[in-house]
Amino acid sequence: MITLLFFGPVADSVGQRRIEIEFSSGLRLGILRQQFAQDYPEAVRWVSFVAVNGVQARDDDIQIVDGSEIAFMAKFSGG
Amino acid sequence: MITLLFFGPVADSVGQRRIEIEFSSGLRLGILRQQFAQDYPEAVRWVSFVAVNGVQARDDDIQIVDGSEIAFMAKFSGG
Amino acid sequence: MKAPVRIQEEDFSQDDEIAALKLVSVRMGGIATFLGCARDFSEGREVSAISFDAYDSMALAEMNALRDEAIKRFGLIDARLVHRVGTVHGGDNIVFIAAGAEHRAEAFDACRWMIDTLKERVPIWKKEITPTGDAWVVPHP
Amino acid sequence: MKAPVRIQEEDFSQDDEIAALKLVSVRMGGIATFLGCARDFSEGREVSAISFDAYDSMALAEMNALRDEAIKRFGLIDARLVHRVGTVHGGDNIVFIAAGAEHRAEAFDACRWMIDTLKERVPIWKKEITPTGDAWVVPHP
Repeated sequence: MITLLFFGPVADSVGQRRIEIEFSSGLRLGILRQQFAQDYPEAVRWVSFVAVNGVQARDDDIQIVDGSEIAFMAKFSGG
Repeated sequence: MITLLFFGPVADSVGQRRIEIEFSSGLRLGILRQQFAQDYPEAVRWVSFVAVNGVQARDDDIQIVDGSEIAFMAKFSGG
Repeated sequence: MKAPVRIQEEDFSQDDEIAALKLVSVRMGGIATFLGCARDFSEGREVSAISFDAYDSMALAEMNALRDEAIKRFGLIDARLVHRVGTVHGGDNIVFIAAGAEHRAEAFDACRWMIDTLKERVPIWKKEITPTGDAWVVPHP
Repeated sequence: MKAPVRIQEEDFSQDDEIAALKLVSVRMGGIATFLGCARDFSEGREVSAISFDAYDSMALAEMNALRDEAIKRFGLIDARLVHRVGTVHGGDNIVFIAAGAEHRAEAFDACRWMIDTLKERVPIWKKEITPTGDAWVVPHP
């Protein structure tokens, strides 16, 4: 399983804080991104960063391993 | 009367924190300075600033009025 | 003793944080702190409350990395960072950062760098609750 | 409520000072503080205690003038300055400065300016008490 995590404005727009999806071998970040944009066209407008297992990831070619946590994140506004 | 005030290293060197002296008309800051340097040659080495009634005074021509408080001060080292 | 880096709902005490910071060494001559507070007004709008959401595990890791980097980069003796989540009201504390160094210049530079960098790197989001509705804050680039 | 500018023998609480500062306005978004502490070591010498002497009336007037100038110059909402006199030991608080502003940049700039300027303008003198004798501190130019 892969867990998609949403916070703040992204969570509000998606209407959920986490979604679990089936893992399929050969999964890359870019595929998850595209799927997310297709499923949540409103939410994706907020997204500025993606983190894979708590580390920011910019490369769509990153291979996603089973059990990963992918966070789609808006610009940070803490502090 | 004129009150001379000493603090910190100047007070330690003079051996007193205040000295009262007679007022004489026409008294100027320069005269007090000279007198102090003559009476306390050790203490005067510490002195970097003079204040007249709580305000720094650099001009030796300043006229001293009766009842004034003159502070002979070392470089500040607070904070 | 509380951890030097924390994300928490409850308020914190500056006295406690400073006491914990000082325990590290009596060679600390200067401590610079920054306290961010909730304002009742933001860019012309009245704000009733501010609500914070965080990606807790990542935010904590980033804040710890910030602390390590600040200590190394500015030669600090120690540093602490606390950020609140949940809902706060006008005047309430939001974030506290303390930098302790031998001398004040490093403490000031490090404290400022930590709050500036926290805003850039730490996954926390702020929503302003106003009489006319709620709005997530989008930082200016 | 304690005065915003004080010279005193007793210790102070950051929590109390910050609470007093915040009372002025809920429009204060950033508070920068500086806390100066006694170190047990100075320029290679072990220091057992530090003793402070002040020209109280002039020092208080200069600190009040500093506060007024900082508020005006940096657009602060408020500021507080407390300096201890008498004898303090390693780790003890010496001086506390807090600057509250709408935004953090002004708060940091003002806090730093106040401690830098306090050292230049306020008639207070420091004596280091060491195992090998006492020495008044002469600041480097």
